[in-house]
Amino acid sequence: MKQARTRSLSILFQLGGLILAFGFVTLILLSIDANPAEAFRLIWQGAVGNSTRIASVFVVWVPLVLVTCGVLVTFTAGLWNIGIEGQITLGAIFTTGVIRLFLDTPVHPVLVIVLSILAGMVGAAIWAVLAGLLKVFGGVNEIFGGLGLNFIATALNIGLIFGAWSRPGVASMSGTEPFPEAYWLPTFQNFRFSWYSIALTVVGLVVIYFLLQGTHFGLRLKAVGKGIKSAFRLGIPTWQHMLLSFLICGLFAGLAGALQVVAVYHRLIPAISSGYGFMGLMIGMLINYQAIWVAPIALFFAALNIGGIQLPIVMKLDSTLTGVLQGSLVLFILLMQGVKQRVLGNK
Amino acid sequence: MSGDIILLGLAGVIASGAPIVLAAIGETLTERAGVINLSLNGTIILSAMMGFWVAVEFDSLLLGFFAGALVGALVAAIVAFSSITLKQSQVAVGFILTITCRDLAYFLGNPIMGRQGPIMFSTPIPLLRQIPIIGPLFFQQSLMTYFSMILIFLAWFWISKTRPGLMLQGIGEKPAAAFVRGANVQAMRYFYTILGGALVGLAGPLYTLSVKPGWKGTITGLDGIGWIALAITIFGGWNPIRVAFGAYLFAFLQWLGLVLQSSWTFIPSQVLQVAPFPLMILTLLLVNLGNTEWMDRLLATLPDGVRIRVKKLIRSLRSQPPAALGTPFERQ
Amino acid sequence: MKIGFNQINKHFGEVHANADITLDVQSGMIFGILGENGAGKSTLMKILSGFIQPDSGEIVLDGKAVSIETPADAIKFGIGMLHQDPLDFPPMQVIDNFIVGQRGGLILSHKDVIKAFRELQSQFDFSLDPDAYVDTLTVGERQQLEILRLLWLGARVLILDEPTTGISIQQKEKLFAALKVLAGQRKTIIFVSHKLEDVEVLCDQVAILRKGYLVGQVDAPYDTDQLVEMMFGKQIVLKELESVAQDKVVFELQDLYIEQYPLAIENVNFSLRAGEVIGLAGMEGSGQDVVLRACTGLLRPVSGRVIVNGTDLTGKNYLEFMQNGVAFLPASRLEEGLVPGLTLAEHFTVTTEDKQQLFIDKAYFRQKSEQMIEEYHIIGRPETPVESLSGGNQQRAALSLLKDSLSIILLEHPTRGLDIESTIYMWDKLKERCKLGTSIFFISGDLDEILRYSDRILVFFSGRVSPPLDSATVSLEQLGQLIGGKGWAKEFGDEETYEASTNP
Amino acid sequence: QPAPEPAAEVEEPAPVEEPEEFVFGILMVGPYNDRGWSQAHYEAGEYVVENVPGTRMIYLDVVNTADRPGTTAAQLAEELVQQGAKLVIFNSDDMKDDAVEFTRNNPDIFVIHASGDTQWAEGENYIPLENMVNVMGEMEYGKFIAGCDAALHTQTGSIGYLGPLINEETRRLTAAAYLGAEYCWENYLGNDPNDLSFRVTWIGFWFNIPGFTEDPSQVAQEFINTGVDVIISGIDTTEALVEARKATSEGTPVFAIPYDYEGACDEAPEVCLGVPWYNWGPAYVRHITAAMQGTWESVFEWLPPDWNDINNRDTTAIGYLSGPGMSPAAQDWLQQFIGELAGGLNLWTGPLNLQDGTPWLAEGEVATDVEVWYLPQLLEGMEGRSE
Ligand SMILES: Nc1ncnc2c1ncn2[C@@H]1O[C@H](COP(=O)(O)OP(=O)(O)OP(=O)(O)O)[C@@H](O)[C@H]1O
Ligand SMILES: Nc1ncnc2c1ncn2[C@@H]1O[C@H](COP(=O)(O)OP(=O)(O)OP(=O)(O)O)[C@@H](O)[C@H]1O
Ligand SMILES: [Mg+2]
Ligand SMILES: [Mg+2]
Repeated sequence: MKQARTRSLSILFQLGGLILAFGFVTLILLSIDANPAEAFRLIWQGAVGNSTRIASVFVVWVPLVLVTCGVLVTFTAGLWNIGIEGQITLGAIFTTGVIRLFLDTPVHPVLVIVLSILAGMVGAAIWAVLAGLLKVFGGVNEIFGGLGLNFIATALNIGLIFGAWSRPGVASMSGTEPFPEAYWLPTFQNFRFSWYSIALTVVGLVVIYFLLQGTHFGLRLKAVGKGIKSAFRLGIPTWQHMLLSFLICGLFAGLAGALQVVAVYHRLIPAISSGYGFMGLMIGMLINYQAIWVAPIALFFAALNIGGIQLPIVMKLDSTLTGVLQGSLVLFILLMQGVKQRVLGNK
Repeated sequence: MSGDIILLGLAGVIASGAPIVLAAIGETLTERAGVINLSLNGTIILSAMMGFWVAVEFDSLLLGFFAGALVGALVAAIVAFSSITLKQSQVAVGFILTITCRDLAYFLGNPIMGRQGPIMFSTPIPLLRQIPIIGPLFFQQSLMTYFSMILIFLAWFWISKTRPGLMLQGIGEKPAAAFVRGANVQAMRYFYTILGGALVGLAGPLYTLSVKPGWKGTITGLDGIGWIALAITIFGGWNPIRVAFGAYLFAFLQWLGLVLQSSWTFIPSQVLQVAPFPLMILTLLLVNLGNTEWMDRLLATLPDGVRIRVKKLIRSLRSQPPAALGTPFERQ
Repeated sequence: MKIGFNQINKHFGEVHANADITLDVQSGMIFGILGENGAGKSTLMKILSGFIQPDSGEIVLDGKAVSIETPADAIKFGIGMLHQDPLDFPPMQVIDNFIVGQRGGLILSHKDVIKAFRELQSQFDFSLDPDAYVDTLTVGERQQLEILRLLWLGARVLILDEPTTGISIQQKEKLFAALKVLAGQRKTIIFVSHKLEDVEVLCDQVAILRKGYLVGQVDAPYDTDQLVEMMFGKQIVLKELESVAQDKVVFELQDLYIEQYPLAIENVNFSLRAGEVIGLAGMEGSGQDVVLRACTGLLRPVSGRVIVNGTDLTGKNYLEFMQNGVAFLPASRLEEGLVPGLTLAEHFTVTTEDKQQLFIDKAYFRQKSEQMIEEYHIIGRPETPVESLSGGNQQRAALSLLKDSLSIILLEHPTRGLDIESTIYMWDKLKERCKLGTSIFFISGDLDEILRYSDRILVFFSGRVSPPLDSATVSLEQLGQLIGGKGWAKEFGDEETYEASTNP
Repeated sequence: QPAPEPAAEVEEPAPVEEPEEFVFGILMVGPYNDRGWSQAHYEAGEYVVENVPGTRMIYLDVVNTADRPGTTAAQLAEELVQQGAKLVIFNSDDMKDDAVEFTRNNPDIFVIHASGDTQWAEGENYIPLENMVNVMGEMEYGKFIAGCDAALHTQTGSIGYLGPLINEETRRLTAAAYLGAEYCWENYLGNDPNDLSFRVTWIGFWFNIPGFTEDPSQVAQEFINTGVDVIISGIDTTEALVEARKATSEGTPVFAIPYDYEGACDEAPEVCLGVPWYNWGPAYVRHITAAMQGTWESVFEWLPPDWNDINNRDTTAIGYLSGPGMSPAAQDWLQQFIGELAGGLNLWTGPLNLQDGTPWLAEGEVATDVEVWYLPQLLEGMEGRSE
């Protein structure tokens, strides 16, 4: 009984957060006398208006889900893997590197794609584990280690695009020379998304769900996250688990980065991580670290991203509005959680 | 390069380091009180936009800076409320705000892009400016730069040499102990979080009204500054003097990068630009060596005399964060 | 100052920590508050000192009802409290700790304060170095610092919550002397403890709490049995314990040399027999915890060897020690023992070896944890998060998590904060294991416990370790002397002095 | 092909559209109001609407993967088509791949790729596409003039060029500024070419990204500290102008020459010598009208100024607007220089060596468009990196 009551209450509070967020954005729109209803409808239309748009939404959904899955693992281990952006980037770099390596060789493109994706995952994992090592053996807080590594990764990326891997003559923001179509992950008809990416993502989702819910490893991670000293005293090899969580997160980030290259851009671009890493962290917080919610919420965020494109075209509004909406959503939901705990008095 | 050119360059370093000093010192005060405000990056961009906007609208630098400080204080107030009162994770809230504020700035700032705004020029100090070396270096700056320099010593003095400063250290160290000594921990935390936020908020307008005047939306070139300031706070080990050193070091490396660009063609210019970050990581490593267990193992292999000395050295390097950093306080 | 508690009530969720307590304390006396764990002593004192607010009831000072919202108010009324676990700032200097919270000018001027500090502490012949950092002080010294600080703030009422835990005999004597001096100055002292002997020697009058209720008030001189009966509601009989030590050596330390700032512990030689119980005596920070941790692989010795069941585990890490049948129960349960946020069932899932396939067999572990809860009388359910267990039950849970076949169990303050019943239960369980050949190595601040339960005793004093003493042949007094650094020469015939033994 | 169904009809604004309305869309790499490159295109679009009846403009700005994560220019072009665009303008060389991809996938849509070179038969990136046109203003002339203007105003004899990232386009424009400066310094002021210092500092990108690029403000300051008193800007943002304004009002007279957009001087008129600006309007009008009347043909255009009046908004492709900072004396010299250029003066004439001293053009040899477009290095006499 009591539980049922608290559950319905907490749903109520989350609704409250939702309303507040939309209210906040509405206020902003009114303050610059734009029509909120119109704006929200446009975003909706822009996301689901037609098949192409829906396809684009899934193009964003794929990396978002992968990254979120990754950060859930580190969150469970009590780690704030803010270095995720850099890890995505490294994934993309390794993938590109491998493809470039085999570009003019007889090796079959399909094999090259597979290799490159694996390489991407490895590369990102290395970068993630680096942050882990700094944390575990250097006592460098993962937030700041990761932050530094993000900047280094981006610098490396830009350095390659404008330097070693630049196009003949024109180093340009458009990235490296696109790969021949043979090296693209085949897309569905003339849409931009590939069933292969979707499949990989779904697999990832399932793996993470069961890893965190049902396995001994997942539980040990949780123990490490909740109380590292005690976990160690109880016989859990804690630093190994922390590194493992970084490694797993890295693999997912790497996959995301790799797919950005082989399935979306078909080349390395300066902003290859597209801020998905940070967005993944946000989603992780929004869903309160429950794997079951990753897919829908990621879909919602992706929809906002794509739908937001209509704002400037039709209403001459900056698309960053959707970012504001996403952010205030997470913020208000979090705040309402706090309010709930105050009201119900349960910690 | 002749001496006075280098001097001019270094004076420029001090000027372009000023906003980072403001932000990092502000964050230092906040964290000394045991609160992490991770929203710096967003706060700076938003306050930069708002500050510029207000300054343009009312053609008043003063109002511009005031608006910036206000924005910073407001964002910090949200962090304070959600972490101190609602007991939510400070890191989480700060992170959300850092993203949201940035987008908000770009959204709201769209109409004022490229407007010409007032600029805070340098106001040399009559006599002091003549002093060789010191003069051109420190006394031909803008008012805000002077303020930033004074702030360093104010903050250091406040934290380590005054009664409230001592209590501040206590609040960040062990809130309960501060509480039984009569401190109103929550109120103090609110105060220092908001004060720190206001200082961070000053950094924004300092960019758009002086250091790199004008608002250009996403290409204003401020995205990332906040993270850098945050990194420098850690780099400085929560100690204003060291924090300031970190800020100037960063600006100096940037300057070095462009000075050496043509001469040192063998290193890509990005290297020096990104140098502060590996540097920060190294510093963090250094100050944490003392706390690591493999270090003890390594030391155990050394001969006694050496070992004692090395241990002493490492302990002197070590800088511990305020023990209660990031943890809420509640009286039962 | 005359203090009156008037119908004080305080609830913590279900727990009724203080049930309308009405009590008067005359000024200029040393007033004892006695009670088992969880009786509500600290709560009542925290209310008086403004640290927590009562649900109902009022405090009356010199006949006037006052409201004490915060410790700041309490200080204004001249009430100062020395908390059970010292509330000070370890990384700061003594003098800074002394200053924080004092009124005065904006800018710190250490010089005169230091002078005043020296004068003040000379009154009680304390000898604290104002420039020392607090984390290098012993618990006793930290108490002295707190007392000085409170007096300096003008406290006329001094509350001490279990001040005798973990301090040396000498320090205790000093403390009691100081308290008597203060009482002489018409100050009111409230002395909280569950150690009868302390109360008996010190207090003019005692109030006894049990389960939140005030059960009575007694004047000196006291009848011990009566006090015990009032505390626990019944007589406690301690049954005789016999040693079950065998001859087989299961554990050896050879010329161990450990460094742990500021201590350096040299040539520790020692061997432990199966089923034997060894107590490590000494005041906190004398090195016993260091040695204990070295025995678990949590701390690497600089030189020497640690041998478990014949296998040399020197330099191996904690987990390998565990695999070799070494178990460790740390003092701070929720920081180092149990994982807050995990349920009992989850604890058993994490700790048991069997059923280690990929996916968790939830039913199995639930059933297992129910059985354990049963066996160890843990008041809780498989799905209860450990942090919501009471202290005693947390300790039981920690104990129940230990593997069955162990060669050594190392314990830090196994019964700290446990009342006599829980203590007796703990030791029964441990002794059962001893019978099965497990040997025990434990630290305790409570000398009675050491003498009562150990076969042999190691005494520690600022990094020096005595040869093993046979607990049958040492008296409480001797032991007290030794942990205070006295009589080492006499006992062990070496001329080493305190200074010589302390390490740079 | 998904038709522009419900989306369109709801998203079309109220006024009933006359049937023959021709909608064209512009994709801009930067903000439409950046007072630089993108705004020049935006205003060209407005110019078209004014001058070609029955046209309507829709646009999308900050089209780059950093600001629109997960999108590509091609995809965004599709969005414009969904809104009814029959012709799409890509305004950045960075959109090359997407422009081509989009043009391929939408044979029924006309595409103008500004600053692209894929329709240039002689070019290195030639990809013939029926429905695509490349247009580019021959900004080299603008930079000649800018360089000349700088040379005419420098007191210290040292000019600073604030460069973006290093590539063929930026190299050749920088070189052009240098040639212009050299010419006027030598022939009008009669100075010794060795007394003119021309320094290039690249920030590494089109604008400042903390932690990755040099800070343009710092670069400008460094120029000023080291005696430069005229800064030519090659980047998207106006740091040069602003720093010049600062320095001047602090007692060190410094001038700057911004880039791209006719209004660029507004940010600090008093120190602005002038601005080489793009005027895309006329070209857009021509091609859009052609598209409407069915006379469209795929071409590559590299358009010189209208020498009769290089600032005529209806005719010229690029211009040079003098700023308030320009001195009267220099005004005359500059007119003469423009006259000479109009008269056929070509500064891409030998003898010219590349920066490392290797001969590029022999005595009297004139560079072909291809040679200029793909200039491999800076020229001898210029300080700064070529790679
Ligand atoms: N008189 C001085 N002038 C300039 N710098 C000083 C002076 N005294 C100390 N410093 C520097 O100022 C910094 C802060 O000094 P201090 O150690 O008092 O700070 P603190 O807050 O006490 O730090 P901590 O608590 O870690 O000791 C140190 O880096 C020190 O080197
Ligand atoms: N902050 C708190 N939250 C919840 N329960 C509490 C809290 N503080 C005390 N309690 C409960 O109130 C009761 C009285 O606690 P209190 O600390 O006063 O006992 P005590 O007499 O001091 O015991 P001990 O001798 O162990 O110190 C205990 O059951 C304890 O669990
Ligand atoms: Mg100090
Ligand atoms: Mg107590």
